Amino acid sequence: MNPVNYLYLAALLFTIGATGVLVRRNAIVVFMCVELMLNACNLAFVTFSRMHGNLDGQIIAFFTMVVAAAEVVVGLAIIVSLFRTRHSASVDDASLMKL
Amino acid sequence: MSFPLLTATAALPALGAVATAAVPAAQRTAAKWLALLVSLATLALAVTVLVRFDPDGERYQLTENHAWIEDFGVRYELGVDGIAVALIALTALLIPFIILAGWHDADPLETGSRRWRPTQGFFALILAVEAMVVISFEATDVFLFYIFFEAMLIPMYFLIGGFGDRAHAHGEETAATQRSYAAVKFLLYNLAGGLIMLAAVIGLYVAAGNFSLTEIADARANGTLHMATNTERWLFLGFFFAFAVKAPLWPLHTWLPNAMQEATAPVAVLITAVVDKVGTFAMLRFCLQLFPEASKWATPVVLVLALISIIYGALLAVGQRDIKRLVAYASISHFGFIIMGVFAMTSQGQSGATLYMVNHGISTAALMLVAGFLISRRGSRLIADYGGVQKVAPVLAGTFLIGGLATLSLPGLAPFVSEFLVLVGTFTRYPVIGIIATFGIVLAALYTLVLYQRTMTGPVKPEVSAMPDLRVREVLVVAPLIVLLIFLGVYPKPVTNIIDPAVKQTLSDVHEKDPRPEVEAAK
Amino acid sequence: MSATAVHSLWTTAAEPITKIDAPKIEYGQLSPTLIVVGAALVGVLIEAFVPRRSRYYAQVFVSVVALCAAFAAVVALAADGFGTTKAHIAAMGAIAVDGPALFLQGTILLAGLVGLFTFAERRLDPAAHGNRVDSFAAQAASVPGSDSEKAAVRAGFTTTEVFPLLLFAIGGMLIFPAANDLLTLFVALEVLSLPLYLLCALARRKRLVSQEAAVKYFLLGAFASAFTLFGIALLYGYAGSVSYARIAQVVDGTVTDVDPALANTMGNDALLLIGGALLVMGLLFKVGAVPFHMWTPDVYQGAPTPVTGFMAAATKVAAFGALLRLLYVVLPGLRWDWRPVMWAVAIVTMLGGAIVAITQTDIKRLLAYSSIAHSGFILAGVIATSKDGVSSVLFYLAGYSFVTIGAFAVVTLVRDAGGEATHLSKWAGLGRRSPLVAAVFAVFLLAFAGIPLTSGFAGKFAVFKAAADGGAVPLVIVGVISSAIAAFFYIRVIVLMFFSEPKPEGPTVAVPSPLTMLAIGLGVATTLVLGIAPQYFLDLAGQAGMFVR
Amino acid sequence: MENLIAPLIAAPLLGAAVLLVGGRRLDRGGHWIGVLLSFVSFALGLVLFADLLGKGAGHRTLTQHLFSWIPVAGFQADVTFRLDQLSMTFVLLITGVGSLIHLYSVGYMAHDERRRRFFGYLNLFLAAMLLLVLADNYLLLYVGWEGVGLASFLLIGFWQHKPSAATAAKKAFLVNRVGDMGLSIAIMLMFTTFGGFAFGPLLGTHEEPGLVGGASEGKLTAIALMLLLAACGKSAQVPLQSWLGDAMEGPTPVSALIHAATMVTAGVYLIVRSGAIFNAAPDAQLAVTVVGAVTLLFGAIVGCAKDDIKKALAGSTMSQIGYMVLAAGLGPIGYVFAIMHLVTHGFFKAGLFLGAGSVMHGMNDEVDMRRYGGLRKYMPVTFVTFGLGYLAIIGFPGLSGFFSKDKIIEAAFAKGGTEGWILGGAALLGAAITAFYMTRVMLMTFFGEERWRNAPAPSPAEPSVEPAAEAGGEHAVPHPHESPKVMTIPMIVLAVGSVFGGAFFSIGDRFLNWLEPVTGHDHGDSPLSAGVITGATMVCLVVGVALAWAQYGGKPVPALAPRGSLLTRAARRDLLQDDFNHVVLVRGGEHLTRSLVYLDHSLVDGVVNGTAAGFGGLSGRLRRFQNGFARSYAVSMFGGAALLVAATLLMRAV
Repeated sequence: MNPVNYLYLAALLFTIGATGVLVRRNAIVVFMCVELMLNACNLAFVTFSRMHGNLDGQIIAFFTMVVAAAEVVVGLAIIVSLFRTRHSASVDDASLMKL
Repeated sequence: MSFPLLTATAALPALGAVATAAVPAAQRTAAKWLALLVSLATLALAVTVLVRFDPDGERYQLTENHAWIEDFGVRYELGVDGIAVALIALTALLIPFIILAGWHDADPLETGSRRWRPTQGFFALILAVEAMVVISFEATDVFLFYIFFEAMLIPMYFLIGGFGDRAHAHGEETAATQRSYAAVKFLLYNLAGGLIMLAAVIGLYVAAGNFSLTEIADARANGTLHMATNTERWLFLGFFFAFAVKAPLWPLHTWLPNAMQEATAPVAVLITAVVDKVGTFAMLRFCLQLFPEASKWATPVVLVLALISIIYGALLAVGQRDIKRLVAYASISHFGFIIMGVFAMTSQGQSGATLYMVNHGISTAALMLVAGFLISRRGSRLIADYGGVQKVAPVLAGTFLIGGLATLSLPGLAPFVSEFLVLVGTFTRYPVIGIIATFGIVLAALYTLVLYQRTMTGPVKPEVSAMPDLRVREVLVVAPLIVLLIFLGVYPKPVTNIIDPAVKQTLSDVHEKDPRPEVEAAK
Repeated sequence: MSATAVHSLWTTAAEPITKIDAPKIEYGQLSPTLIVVGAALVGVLIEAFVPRRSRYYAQVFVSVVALCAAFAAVVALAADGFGTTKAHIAAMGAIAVDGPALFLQGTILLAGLVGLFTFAERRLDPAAHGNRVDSFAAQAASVPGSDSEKAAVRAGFTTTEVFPLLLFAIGGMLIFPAANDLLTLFVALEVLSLPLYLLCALARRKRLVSQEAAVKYFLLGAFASAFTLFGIALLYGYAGSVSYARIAQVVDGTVTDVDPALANTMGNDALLLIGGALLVMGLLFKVGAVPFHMWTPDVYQGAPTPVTGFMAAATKVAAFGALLRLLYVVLPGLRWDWRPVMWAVAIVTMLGGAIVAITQTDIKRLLAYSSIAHSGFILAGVIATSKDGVSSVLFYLAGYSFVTIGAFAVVTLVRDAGGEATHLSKWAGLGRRSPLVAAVFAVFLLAFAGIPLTSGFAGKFAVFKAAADGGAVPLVIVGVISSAIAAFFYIRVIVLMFFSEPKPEGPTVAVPSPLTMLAIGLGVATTLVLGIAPQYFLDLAGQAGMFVR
Repeated sequence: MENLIAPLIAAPLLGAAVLLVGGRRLDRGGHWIGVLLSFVSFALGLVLFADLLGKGAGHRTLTQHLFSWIPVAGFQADVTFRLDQLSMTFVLLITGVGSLIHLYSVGYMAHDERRRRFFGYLNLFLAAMLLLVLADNYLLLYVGWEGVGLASFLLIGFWQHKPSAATAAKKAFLVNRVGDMGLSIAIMLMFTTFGGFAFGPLLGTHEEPGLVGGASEGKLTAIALMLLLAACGKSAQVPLQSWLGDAMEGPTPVSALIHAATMVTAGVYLIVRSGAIFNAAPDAQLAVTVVGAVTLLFGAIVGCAKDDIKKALAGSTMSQIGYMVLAAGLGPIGYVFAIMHLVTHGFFKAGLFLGAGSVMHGMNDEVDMRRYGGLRKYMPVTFVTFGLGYLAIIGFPGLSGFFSKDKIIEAAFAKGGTEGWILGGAALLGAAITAFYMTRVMLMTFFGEERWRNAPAPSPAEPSVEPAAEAGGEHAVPHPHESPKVMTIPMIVLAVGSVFGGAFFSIGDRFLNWLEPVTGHDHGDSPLSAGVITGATMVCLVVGVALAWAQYGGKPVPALAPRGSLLTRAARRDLLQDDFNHVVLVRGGEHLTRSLVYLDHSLVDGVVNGTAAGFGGLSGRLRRFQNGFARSYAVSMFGGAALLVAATLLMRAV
């Protein structure tokens, strides 16, 4: 089928992820939404790679996964420490600093 | 190359400032003497400049020219024409008196930390200001001028905000807040002006490609550098705005009364007699030389504003209750005269204006410093708190009166000459404006004499009954100024001789000629 | 498109595999980055094997040596002419070695070094149970206020991991402005960001705030990088490659070997424009431009002050470097599309930063907003799209970074019982208590305000001049106005320090170790030198103004 | 010989400098320095006079060029002195009368602790006045012009502890400033019109007319009117006369010298000196005559109502100067007589004032004539001298006033036409009134019963011997006594002058021939013969005296002033002209300044503070977006990204 559709899907996924970031409170979920956005990008890469007929896109996808993994490591560490301190993973609770 | 006299004249006080600031906290008096000596040495250098300057020689003399920031097309380019020489001399002359008058103004009351050294700071700052003022008079590179025009604000700011009159009417706390308000107001007004000017400076670079006043002026003159009318006008406005704030010109004047009111008398003198002169000087040197056409285009508006300043300042002076505010508004009125003279575009007007800068410096210094002595005795700035001082302190009153008479430009005292020249110079081109401006001399008499009458005459107020007359130090401050006022009033020729050629040059830059009298002399 | 037109991967697989020639890497030219990253790895090993007592010293030693060596390498490369004549693309087109890259790398390394000094400062906090401590949490993992934390403090633990983290971040920053393809750019972005996220969370005092800062920075940062990545994807889709040169060619339409099959995706401007916008947005987030700035105040306030200082300086340098390369090498063909947009961004950034700063009451937040405003000023130079523009930005960044680190270093000195006293009211009358510190801080503030004879003025002038030359006069006017507004709050602080009476229970000024003194001293020195005699450095930046493509 | 001109001015200037800078050490004998130096300059004056007499009538002009004062491009003002018959006349008057009054003051100010300064000021005045009349160009004249203003300011306010004195001094200076404005504008006009303002080239002489001839009449009228304004200020002519009455706050010698004999006549000098300009501007001349006529009546009427002896004399001064201005306004017919009257008036008015001072001296500073009476037997010398002055001023035949005033009245009629009749009539009427009020003064002071015996405690207007004077009850009832020689001698000398001066000048037209070369002269043909006019004058004189006798000689004078008619009350208040000034100028000015002060604060300053406040508010509002919620930050980023994309696409679209 037409690979362009995969692009639409990617865009859709990306938007869903972004929306999730905006609407969800739980830090973990927010983070997952970010991951979703990254994966949407991966899909886009692979699709384009297919369309262009060169492998760059696919390789980039691998890089992205690695980066995502690294982000998970760092991100979870931070989120968990926050959770242990406040006994809540709500992003909105962490609003000591404002104005 | 020869000895860099101009650099030395500016560098000496700068170094002096550093040295003074470095004097240990304990030796206050040492710091004072050091500052005084440095200022005197600077005066000596300035006199040397005066002597070495040849009125009939090159337009810019004693020039120095070194590379500085090629990328910005900026050069370290110094040179003085007659106008600059006169003003440098004035500055160097006044600073020693300012220091001497402020001898005790910065003796610390409150105990800060051991390292808190207000006295050293005070005198160091004064010298720093002197250095910057001098070099901005010398600079013939627009950028170089701009830098010090701006940098000048910082020491002034600390002088205004950091040191005020003792025994303030409403206690030290409110005094401090009012002081810092005045200081901030001063800084923001001038900084705003300066930043607008910065835009214009950049614009000038884009238009001209370098900053050398002489080169640009020549290029303008011989047509190699052509500016679009609008460009020139915008640039002019950018420059003029900054100078008008500094001068100050109505309606940008409101920082001056606050500043002069809150600052100690010597600092007030520093502001109005020395620093503000840079503004009027710059109008004459930069606005007119760089943007002759735009200057002529703006002349009517500027003249009207100047006229408003004259009358408005005088009227407000009449309405003041605070001695220093009164003097401040009087100065605003006088700056109106100066600016009017500059933009009258006649040799009388511009010579008068330049002479006025010098004379106004001396006369305000005399009046303000005596007022300062008066205030320091009674611990109040309110006119109503005085009365009958003349009886207890005749010398103080006498000097005060002479200062006042100079302010109302009585013939025989220096300011008369300049004021009359400005009036004539304006009148020859703009009779109506000239006539209205003449009302200023009546109002000047009004506010001066009202001030004198309320403070010095009448029955002796109990609070002033024990007031001591001028001390030796104070007489040493005032007497020379008065002598100078009388001398320049009777024999201004030495100054005019220096000024005239420069003014002729400026006038030719704007392609203007003095109007001819209607009835020519037969011969 | 018809299915037949599409390449079949199997068919290619069936063909005999052509030998992939081994990539050739110019290690020498990449040495700065390699040294730093290597040292970071060594740091990790130190954490693993060196006894706790001596870790601090080992780490500091390694880091200092590494940074100095890396800087030496940069200087060597520059001296070797890689900045100018020999500038070229190294590492199979992944990394550019040219003037801007080297200049920025040098700046970043110096900033990193100075930052490192503030990291290593251990005199400010009162010694906990007899062992000196720096401004980082004893044990990041332990819950604030818990027994485990107390135990950790009692045991005199210190988080010496900060040093390798710092080095990693620097490593990322070194690549960021040099990256010559989008993938490298993205990886570098992550490499510099992730350690910073962590560093933000490691404050010794006020840990809740610190952690909150970290979370916000992390989430928003990740969010932003997702956009960046999507932008990269679209650009890849547009050009069929991620290498700058290639994309640039496609944009200019000078590309020769277009496969007709791809014609309809290739050169599809929608992809280009959207992709470019998203990519730029990611970088604008890093430099803290309005409206992507909102993380800045919170993170700056929450993070440990040394980290804030380092971040504020080095990240900005790296990010602006990358932005310059992107706009000048990849998207010059699109100038007429992105310039107006960047104009708008620059204007709102300058004004927004300046205006909001007026009413700030916390010195760190104040400086955060001021840094936003400064991003706006620098953007004005970026927009100039001329050689002057580049060099002016380089110069500005160099001057700005030292002032920033110095200013934050001063902030670390003013302390009361609760650690640093960052609320402005506490700074009242500082000038009376310790004139020297106050004076130094005043110098930094004046530099921020762009008063003549300070580096701030020279930089601002250079940038505005370039902008005006580039025809962005209105931008200059706005810049001037917002500098006036900005001046107002810098002066407010000075008034507070010098003209208001000191409070009896006011903060004390800690006497720092030579490290912090050095940091501050360097700050003052550069401020004045770049202010009074900037010519040499302007030349430097001027020579470095050429991108290789 | 012309080198003596500068010393003429320098001598008193030196005195002033020495006395004012010298300090307390000169308190004891210093005043003699002042006296000496003023006599020195009188002597110099005489020498120069002799020299001039030695020359031919046409060549009696000496000029001395000292140095170039303000050399700026086309604007050249020199310090040059010009001594011709006109200025010579003034020099002698000033130094002569001045020296006498110096002498008189030695006695009068004997007990004043600040005597040294008083003499310093007097010398300063002499110097300034001499500069005024000797200047060779208008700008230099302007210096003297304001210099005398300063001196009079200092001397009126000499007793500064009295608020009334300080106020009067300020008022005098301010009103004069208004006049000075006129002078400076006139000078500017001259500069723009003629490119200069030196007498020689501007006014020319009879032989060759100066530049004035070349200018349009409009310009000349403008200049002339400005000069007239200046004259009004200095010579207390309507509408700028209000200061003179208050000026009597000064010590009596000051009133005699400055506010009667010399300074106030400077206006007349200015007009006569500028004759060439006025001759070419008839409209301006008409204005001058009108001013003169109005003032001479105004002053006379005011003089009738005042009970304060000095104020009464001040009124008379005003009106006498009115005569002179009137004469000067008549042009060449009147110039000479204006100056002649000026000189004679200098004698008798100074004499009268000194007499008044002597009376006050004896009555421990009582000034209210209603508390005098019958003083002739207590102070005979004063009575005789004062009486002679009295006869002179009312124009008793044979005395100086008779000659000079009579000539003016003739000239007024000679103007011809209705104007002539009106002016002449005014002059005649003035003569009558003069006779009336002077007789009134005479009677109230020296005749009638001795009202001071049962007078209430005196209200010393001039506590020259304060504070001791007020202390001690023996002063409750004054015991009049003659003044010391040092005071009476000058009075006698002046009396002699006022008796014979007029005759001496008029017989053989000495004065006319002396001045004619400078001022020019032509004999207008009067519609009435000289005899008729003289007769009319005599009639007026008799009527005036008779009326006065009827009111003050016949019946006793009430010790407290009766309410009096409406006119009387108005006259006591200077015909309400002062009140007008107060309401319109003073009050109005106060309101104006106050409102401006308010405006400056609220509007001009307010705008700036307003903008500052505005930014503050904006900042506060923008801050709220920074609400601390990471997700809202994300929203702004998302929105920003969207905007960025949209904008970029848009850019491509357009």
